[in-house]
Amino acid sequence: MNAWIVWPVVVPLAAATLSVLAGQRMARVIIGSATVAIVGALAGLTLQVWQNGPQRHVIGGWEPPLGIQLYADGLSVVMLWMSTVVGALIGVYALGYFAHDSGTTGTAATGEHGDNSELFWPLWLFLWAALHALFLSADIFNLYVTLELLGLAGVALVNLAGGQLALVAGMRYLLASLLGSLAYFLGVAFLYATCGVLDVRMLSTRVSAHPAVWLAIAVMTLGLLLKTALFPLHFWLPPAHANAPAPVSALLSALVVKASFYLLLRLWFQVFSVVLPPVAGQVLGILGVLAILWGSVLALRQQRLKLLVAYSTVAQIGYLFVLFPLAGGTAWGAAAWSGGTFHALAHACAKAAMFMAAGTMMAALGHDHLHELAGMGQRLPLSMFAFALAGVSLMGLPPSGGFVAKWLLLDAALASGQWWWGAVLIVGGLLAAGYVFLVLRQAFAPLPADVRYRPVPRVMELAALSLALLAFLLGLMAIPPLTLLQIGAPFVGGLGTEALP
Amino acid sequence: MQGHPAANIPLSEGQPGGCSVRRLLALFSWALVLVLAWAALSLPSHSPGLVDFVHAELEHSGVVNPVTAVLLNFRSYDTLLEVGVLLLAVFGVWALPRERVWGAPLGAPVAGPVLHTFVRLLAPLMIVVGGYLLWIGAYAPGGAFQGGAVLAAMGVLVWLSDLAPLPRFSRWDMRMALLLGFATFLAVAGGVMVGGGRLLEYPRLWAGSVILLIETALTVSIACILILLFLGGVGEKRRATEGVREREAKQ
Amino acid sequence: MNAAVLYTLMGVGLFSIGLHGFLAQPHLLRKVLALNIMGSGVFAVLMATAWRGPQLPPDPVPHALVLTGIVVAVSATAFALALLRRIHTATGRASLPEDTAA
Amino acid sequence: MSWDTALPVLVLLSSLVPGLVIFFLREEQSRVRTALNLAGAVVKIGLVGIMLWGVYHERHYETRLPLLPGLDLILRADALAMLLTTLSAGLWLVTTIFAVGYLEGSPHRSRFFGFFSLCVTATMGIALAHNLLTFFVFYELLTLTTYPLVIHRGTPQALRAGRTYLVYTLAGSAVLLLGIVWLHRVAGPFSFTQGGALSHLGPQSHGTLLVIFALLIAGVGVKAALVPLHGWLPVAMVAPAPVSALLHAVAVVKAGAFGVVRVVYEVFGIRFAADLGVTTPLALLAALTIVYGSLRAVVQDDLKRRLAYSTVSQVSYIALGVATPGSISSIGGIVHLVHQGIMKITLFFCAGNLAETLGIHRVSEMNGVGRRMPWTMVAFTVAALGMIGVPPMAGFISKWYLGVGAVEAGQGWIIAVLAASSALNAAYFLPILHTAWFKHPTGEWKEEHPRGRFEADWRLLLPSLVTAALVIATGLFASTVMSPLTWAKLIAAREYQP
Repeated sequence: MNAWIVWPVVVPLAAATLSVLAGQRMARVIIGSATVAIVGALAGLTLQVWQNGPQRHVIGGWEPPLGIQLYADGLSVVMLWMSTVVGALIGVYALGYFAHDSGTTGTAATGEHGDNSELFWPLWLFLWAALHALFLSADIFNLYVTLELLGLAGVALVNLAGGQLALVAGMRYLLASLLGSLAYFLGVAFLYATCGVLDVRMLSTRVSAHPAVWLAIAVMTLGLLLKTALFPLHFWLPPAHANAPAPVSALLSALVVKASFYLLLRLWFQVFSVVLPPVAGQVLGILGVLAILWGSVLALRQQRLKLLVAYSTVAQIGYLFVLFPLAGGTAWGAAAWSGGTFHALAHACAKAAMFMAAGTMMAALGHDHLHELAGMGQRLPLSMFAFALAGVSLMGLPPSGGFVAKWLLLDAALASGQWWWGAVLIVGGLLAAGYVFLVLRQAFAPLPADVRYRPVPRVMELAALSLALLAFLLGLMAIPPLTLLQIGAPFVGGLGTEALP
Repeated sequence: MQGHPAANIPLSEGQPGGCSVRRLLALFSWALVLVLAWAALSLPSHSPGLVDFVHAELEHSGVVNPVTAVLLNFRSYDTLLEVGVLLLAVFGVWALPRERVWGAPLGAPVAGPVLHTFVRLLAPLMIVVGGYLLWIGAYAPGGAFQGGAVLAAMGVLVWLSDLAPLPRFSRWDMRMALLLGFATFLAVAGGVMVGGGRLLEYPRLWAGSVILLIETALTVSIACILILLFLGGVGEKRRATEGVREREAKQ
Repeated sequence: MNAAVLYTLMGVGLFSIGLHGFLAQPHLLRKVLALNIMGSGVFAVLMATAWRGPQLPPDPVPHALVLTGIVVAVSATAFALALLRRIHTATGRASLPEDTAA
Repeated sequence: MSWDTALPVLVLLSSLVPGLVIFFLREEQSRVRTALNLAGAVVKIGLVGIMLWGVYHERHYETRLPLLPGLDLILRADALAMLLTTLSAGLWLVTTIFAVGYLEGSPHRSRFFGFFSLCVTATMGIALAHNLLTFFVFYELLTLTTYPLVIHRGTPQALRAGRTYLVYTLAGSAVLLLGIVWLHRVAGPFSFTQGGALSHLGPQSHGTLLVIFALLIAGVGVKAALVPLHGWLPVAMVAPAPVSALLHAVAVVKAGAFGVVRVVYEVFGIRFAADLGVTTPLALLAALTIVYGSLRAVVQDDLKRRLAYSTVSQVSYIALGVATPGSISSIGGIVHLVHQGIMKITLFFCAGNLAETLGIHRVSEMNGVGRRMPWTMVAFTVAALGMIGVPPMAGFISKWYLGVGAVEAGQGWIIAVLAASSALNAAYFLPILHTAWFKHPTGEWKEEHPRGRFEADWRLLLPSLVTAALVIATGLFASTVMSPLTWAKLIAAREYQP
């Protein structure tokens, strides 16, 4: 059996189907074994990519352009690991979260949670499958279907919270998501009309400087930017991420926005690279800068913990787009490429941990008002610690994954002579420190005597802590993922800090 | 309809933006039309397309209708995920907070002897039409979705005219019906790999039969899904605790 | 100017009308409908690519893509409508707060 | 992994592991906590002792871990590293004893001692770091682990101080990071090298190197409290006394000063730096800091604030010595790294002792305290005299070498700065001594703790006496084999090798 590549998609889909049919206890067993199976398949795939380079799987035996093929290079594998590890730990967290939740529904403090929390599991599995399908697909129409799968799963998960805020946020998210998909779809139609193929590899050889191609690039990019919530198209993100149940917030902020970013990377650097003028990358970079500044400043002004974390996502997405203006040159392209994608990875771990820790505090207190979190360091030391470690990665301090990403991007910025991008990275790190410590200082404030506090399942705290530790220590194990990222990357060699001539 | 507030959502709600905003928007839309039209006019008059590839392999696809060949063989992976989207919509509707009011006797006021007789005559016919559409898909336009849609329409019609109660999808067998299509499709997709094949690589000789099997299962499931989507999550999935909570809510 | 170009132009026209409606109309139902109009526009553009001249058979691939697209649109629309009903029940309104305020 | 590669890691682990375990201890498990702390400190001293012996006999202890493509995390015990590791390891033990006594019965001790150990781990990492990347990693860890110590009390005042501390240190490290990445772009990956690693770069990159030097010095200058980057240090005085002792003598300020040494000697190299023309501005900045800190210290009534401004002033002796060309100045600067640590920690121990035993926080409250707490005040007197530069205390040695070095370098103005500074030192220390010994007590002290067998709790008294004895010993036995002065001479000689 050497087709490891298909199982990360097939297994969660099968598990989702079975878990709807099975009883609650059986469903747990199914989901657990599915997770193990996915990890195993991914390990197999990683080994294949590591040893033999990018892997292809021609579905149905129909070679492109007629059929669809799956494609996995280093970037796909890193993204798959990201979604598998983060997704699995969010699943562990959700076990505790929904158990705690269902034990206490009806109390006014938790807010109006929906009564359909067992639906979290199939939806989560569908989301997982959609992510994996997206990371592996090499067909632009198939990617459209995975985008829709992802968007619907995301919105459905937000609505699990059930309250009025969540419903409205879910609708806004749904509309934005559908609009983004349709724009992408229009691009697909134009590309098919011009090039006559849907396969990514074949497209890359057929695109030319043609009005229809430019239009396709424009609408696809805009659609994906909307889905990635890059400033100024981020309006839907904070309410949706802040009002969803905590495990869902973690899934959306950590993984879902990365999917459309990934797709954008693929399209820009592997399909459209020949026809894109450099100024296009600069535009995305500027939007990224604005996102960093705007998101950070708004995060500093929030009164609610989860909104603060959500605005932090808006800011952190900005970092991803600093990649685009920097990945132009050959000497530093590899550093920018690795830095940007590594940032996606580090942010996924850190942000998921942060939302999970925030959710734990919210579950314990019944609210997430920032100024009433005083003394949480004594009540929930593990969660506060997880929040702090994740915060270190967001600030880009060593030895976290965020630091490695910042180093590489900074390196690329200086190497390309565009030092101003580096300055923004540094300012962004300081702003991140501002809003992270806004929360952390509450940990040391004296504990008020009259606060109602409900114990939370330990598993929630531990899941968040594991992810936070992963984010914190990612910098110490950066070499394997960075090496993997080079496999099949558009920029070969040149990664490192060799001197300029 | 029962006077429920949600039953009549006034369409006039909300104020469209200010005058200048509207003007700007109109300007933007016209600009968009022009840009899109420019790109559209620049398209090659004969797009290259994949028609030759399809016809070259059509005889191995197991069906005669090229569209069905694309949908269920050449690009069957798309269709697999598309059925996933359908299911996901159902789960998404279920995940919404439950609506209590849109009760079962919705159809009662409009039901009458003429309607009853008409539906009684129509229902079997629709089942036949649905089956026909499913079968003809291999040769001509048609297929699982079309068949399933007709069956779903029949179900809705029967329910609206109050001839039969809604099926309860909390029941295990109804859930099976709901998931049958996706499960079959997925099982085939993975099952063909056991012998060392690739995902969704049907055995050449059996391709036609396999496609028919998948489409049959899909027809049943799509009918269920469409009925559920029509209902929008009403009358489904009551849990034991719910009655208690409703009483609490009333107090 | 052939039939395909006409279809394409109609498609982009529908797309633009839909987008205008989506942005201009605060009512959520109208927004959902506008998205469907946009979708129809894309379908039309895609259908036009299937045209290969009066004698030749059409390209079946765009047909299949459009069928898939329709199913996706149906699912999304059904879900959006259900969500819309819940919002109306919960808030008594059928528009997003920011649009109502404007 | 052989013993030689494991040793630097073990030195770190000897405080990291106890620190992490302590976090999970319950508040009332104070015996286990103390045992862990002391065991860690003793093991660390043992390991550092072995390392010291080995380095003296030219053995190489080095650990590498690939961190970034082409860049390793390197821990290596070289002569300069041993100076700071020995100082930190030794002072950690006494500070731990002091902190156990000082914090007895107060809340959140597990949290405190956990971060306390992590803080020492970070300092050890800074000492052993063998390239800028490694240095930066531990430099940042130090920031993160000291923040909880600064705001330990959780009062609004402490939280404000913590914010100031973070604003300064994080901004500093951002600048430092920019400098480091840029330098790697210009020069490629390199390790700390005696005599500098950049002299091969041609004149076309000298402009860039000037900017990078400014960035690096600004980055480490925040922690070294160079004027005008010193604003956080007096504010951070709200922290408990052991933390202040740690901040001023062992960890934060010392890390900054150590960074200055590394950057000038082992990144740029003193000769190359002098060629670039950056040493004179640095020396001027250091001189300014010395005078400014002393002037501010004179007018402070709060004892800990006065000591804090004294630190601002005294630490810059190190920068001054480093920035003055000539091996004798270097010896003075490097040896002051150790001497300042011992003297300042003694002073802070005594200040904490006074505060904890009698509730004295201001100089004006110290009338006649020498009679009530003679041992404490003897220790304080020794350290204060050392700071002024009275022979044969440690401070005299530093100032002597700095002065002779200035003459050697032909920089007469440095003599003037040293003289002025010594006069100011006297101006803010001698009144304290006078008040304590010769004035009559104004009234009964409010006794915070019942009078023990000694004038104060022995855990508070012993550390200050030990360090005071060290102040005399390092001065008296400066020319013996293992004295800080001998090490400083060794380092300076290698730096100035032709």
